[in-house]
Amino acid sequence: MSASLLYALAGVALCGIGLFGFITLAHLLRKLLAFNLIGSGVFLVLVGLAQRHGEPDPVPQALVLTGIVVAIAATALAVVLIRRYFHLSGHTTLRAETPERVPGRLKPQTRGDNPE
Amino acid sequence: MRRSVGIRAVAGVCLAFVIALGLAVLGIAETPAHVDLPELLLESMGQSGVEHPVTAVLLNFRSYDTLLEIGVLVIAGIAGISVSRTTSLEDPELRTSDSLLYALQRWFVPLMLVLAGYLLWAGADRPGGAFQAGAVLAATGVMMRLGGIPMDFLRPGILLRLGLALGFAVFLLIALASAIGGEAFLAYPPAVAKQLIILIETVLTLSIAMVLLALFVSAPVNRAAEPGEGESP
Amino acid sequence: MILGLMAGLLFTPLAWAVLTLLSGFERSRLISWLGILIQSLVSFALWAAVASEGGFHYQLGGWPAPLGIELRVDGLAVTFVMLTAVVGGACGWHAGIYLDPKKNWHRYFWPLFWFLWAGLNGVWLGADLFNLYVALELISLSAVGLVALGGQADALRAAIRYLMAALLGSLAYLLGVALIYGQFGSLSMGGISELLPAGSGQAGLIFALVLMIAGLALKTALFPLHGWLPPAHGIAKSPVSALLSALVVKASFYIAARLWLEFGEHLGSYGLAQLVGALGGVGVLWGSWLAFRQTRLKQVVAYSSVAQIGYLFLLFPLSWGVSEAVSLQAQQGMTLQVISHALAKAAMFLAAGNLIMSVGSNRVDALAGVSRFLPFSLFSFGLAGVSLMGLPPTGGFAAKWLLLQASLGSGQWWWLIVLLGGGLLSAAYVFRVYRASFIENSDTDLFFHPSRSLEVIPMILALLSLGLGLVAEPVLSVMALPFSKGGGG
Amino acid sequence: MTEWLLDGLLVFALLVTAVATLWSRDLFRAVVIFIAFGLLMALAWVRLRAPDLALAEAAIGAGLTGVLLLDAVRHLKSGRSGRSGPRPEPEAEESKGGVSG
Repeated sequence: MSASLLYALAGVALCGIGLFGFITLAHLLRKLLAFNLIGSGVFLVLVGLAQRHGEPDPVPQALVLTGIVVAIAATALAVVLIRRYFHLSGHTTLRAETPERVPGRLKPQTRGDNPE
Repeated sequence: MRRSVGIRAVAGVCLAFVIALGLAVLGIAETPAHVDLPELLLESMGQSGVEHPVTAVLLNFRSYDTLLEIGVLVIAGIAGISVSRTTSLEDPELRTSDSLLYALQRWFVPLMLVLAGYLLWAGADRPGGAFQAGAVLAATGVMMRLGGIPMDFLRPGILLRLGLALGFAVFLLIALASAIGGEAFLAYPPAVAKQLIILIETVLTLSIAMVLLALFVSAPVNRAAEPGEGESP
Repeated sequence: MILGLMAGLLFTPLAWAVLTLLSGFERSRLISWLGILIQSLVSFALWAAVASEGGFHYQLGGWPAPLGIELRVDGLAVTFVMLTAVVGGACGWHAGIYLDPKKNWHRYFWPLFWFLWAGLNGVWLGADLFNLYVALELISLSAVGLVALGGQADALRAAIRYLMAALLGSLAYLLGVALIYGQFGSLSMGGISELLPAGSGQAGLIFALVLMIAGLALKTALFPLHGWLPPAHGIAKSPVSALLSALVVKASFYIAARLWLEFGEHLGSYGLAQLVGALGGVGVLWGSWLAFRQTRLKQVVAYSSVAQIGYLFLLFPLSWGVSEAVSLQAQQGMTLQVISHALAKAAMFLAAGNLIMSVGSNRVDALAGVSRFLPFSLFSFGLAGVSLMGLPPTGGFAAKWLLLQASLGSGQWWWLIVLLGGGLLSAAYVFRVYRASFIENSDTDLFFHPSRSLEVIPMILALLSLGLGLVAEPVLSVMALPFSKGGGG
Repeated sequence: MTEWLLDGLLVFALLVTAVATLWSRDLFRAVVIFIAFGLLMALAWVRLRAPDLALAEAAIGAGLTGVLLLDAVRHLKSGRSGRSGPRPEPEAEESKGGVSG
């Protein structure tokens, strides 16, 4: 077993830890942290497994670089959405459902302003 | 009680997942890979225009990935500024009166800029490149903002949108130009490959920094900002 | 010529994303309508070229497959490119009229729309496992951005939930890609499927395939992973809902189907195929039942998507371990189902948006008495519903007929229960909406007539879905063109 | 031998920080630990002979993500929910899902 493979296995463990956290944690920022941990785990598997014979392989490294940028883009977008959501509703989890709107007719709306 | 049963079930599933994944990794590791891609890569390095293999993969061999990836970044930026209804970027709580931070900045900001420049320049033949440089640049901006330095270009107006799109647009135009030049989309003429890659990296650095900064800045929402207000470009 | 078309196809949506990002809403709308025309023409020309000359591979950057990224331009891919042009174009056209230009953030609809289109084309043509991941993320993030466009708390909750599901699904897919790269040292789908016999039976690879399909199933909202779909599709603006239901969920399904058709023979198993099919079948029945129970109009349509997506997954059992002919029938049925559902569902969402706008409420029972105003949109809604039910001569009927034949041909009669039960249940929820709208003696006299062009677009889509059954032959003949063994580009 | 020890320690530290990030009681501390995790990841990339990734991870993974999340935690904790809507959940709510402290 090579050192690279050890890191790949660490990535496997990270995926498991992250997945468990992602499912069980309710707080959205914690979910986001868990997502980032899973991501790191996947990246370690990708590079560690490909380089198991010790030689560096630039292709998975480039892929992971792309992956890191995609991950930060997703994380940053999620943070914006979560903050905005908190600002409007005061919630930090997805659990609390808002009550169904009171039945009844609203006034006909102007175009594009559908009450959805 | 039901909750803890549920958590135990999830824990069991995750454990099974880890074991299966671990066995898969070990099983795959037993045999060598069928295709020796690094070998292929080395053979083509000469025509890539750069000396650093990771940069060659990112900006030449698999440049389409990178183009779309910058697209993903721009999307995140657009989506970020579309939900933020901030008219004013002055977050009063961010205006720190911390003189230490302020003093630190006077040294820190130029240092970071130099670092970003170095990383960008190094990318062609050494580790480094647009992404790292862009991130450092963005971090500098974050520092400046935390230090209370107003950055008016980040107001959601045309300037911000230009900044978001610039790197992507240049990359795209080069891609199109190489397609019109007879070759396929993104196939740079080998003679100018290096110059084109450096050009792309430079504009990408700026755009990456811009997107990351925009996302950081559009995240805060202050009391004055209510939906329906929109921004005034 | 054909190379120019490819460049145009790749360039236009991305360039239009930039152009519309730089302009305000009204100018973006004009630019986008022009772009829709251009992109539709390019898509049609490419479709026609492939239909006459056969498929080919397109090397991006001029680098051949294992090192560079190759696009696979075959019959199935161009069929979907064409579908995207029709449905995406219609939704874009509709959105330009439907969205209120006075709301400043609506201008961001356009760049997100164009990025979404680019991502979709990237998926249809993609033949590189990692490139498909990036294209998927392009789609997911722009779709999430579109859902969040309203900026209200409910929309944000739906968007966050959607984002979380989409991200988890992508990571599962990427993990599978990591394992496959570890084994083969290549990311090209065609190259890997040639190498597969050597590595078949490998437990690690089977696990990789399961991971990828599971991740993609989450993104496609296969039962029981469908929880995120109804809130997101129900709360988005109607043109956005139409795009999401008609095209976006198909993208992840399409990758799963391609993986299955390429790798399934060596890495799949009877049990896995039956499991996926069974989940799809339960999804059909459960989704239809929930659609029947919804009180809000767009939720009915959203749950109906959960059901219709279920049919697609019948491809898995019907193409594994069966004769070539049966497998081809299943593939054709799947393709027709994708097309007819895309057309019908887009029509339905756009029509539902018009109806909601007209009566000022999103509840089904608020439609009482609406039929008195003879709204055009109600008619479109019904026509689309006929296709979802699978009555002849619609595209839905042709699709289900092919799936039915494939079920019988392979002796898997149990899928008949799904096909028949799903049809009956979808009839139930469509008629429920209709019944509500025909209730007489309601005191309603408020009815806002949407502009004619808003009503025409869903009608055209519904008619296309209706007529698809009649032109199924030529459509399918293009789809069945060489799968990945076309000549060099 | 020392190399193995180093790798083993690094992997161990990665896993410990990962667990600590998700289940530390305080969200602010969780993010700080996450930044530490990012820095350890950068070290791991160095050991995997991927200097590009080490740089990117340090700058993006640890640096920017960290700042972004720290800022978000600050915002969520200050409870500035510009409306008279429901108050933010207390801290107990947020860690309810965890199995350990």
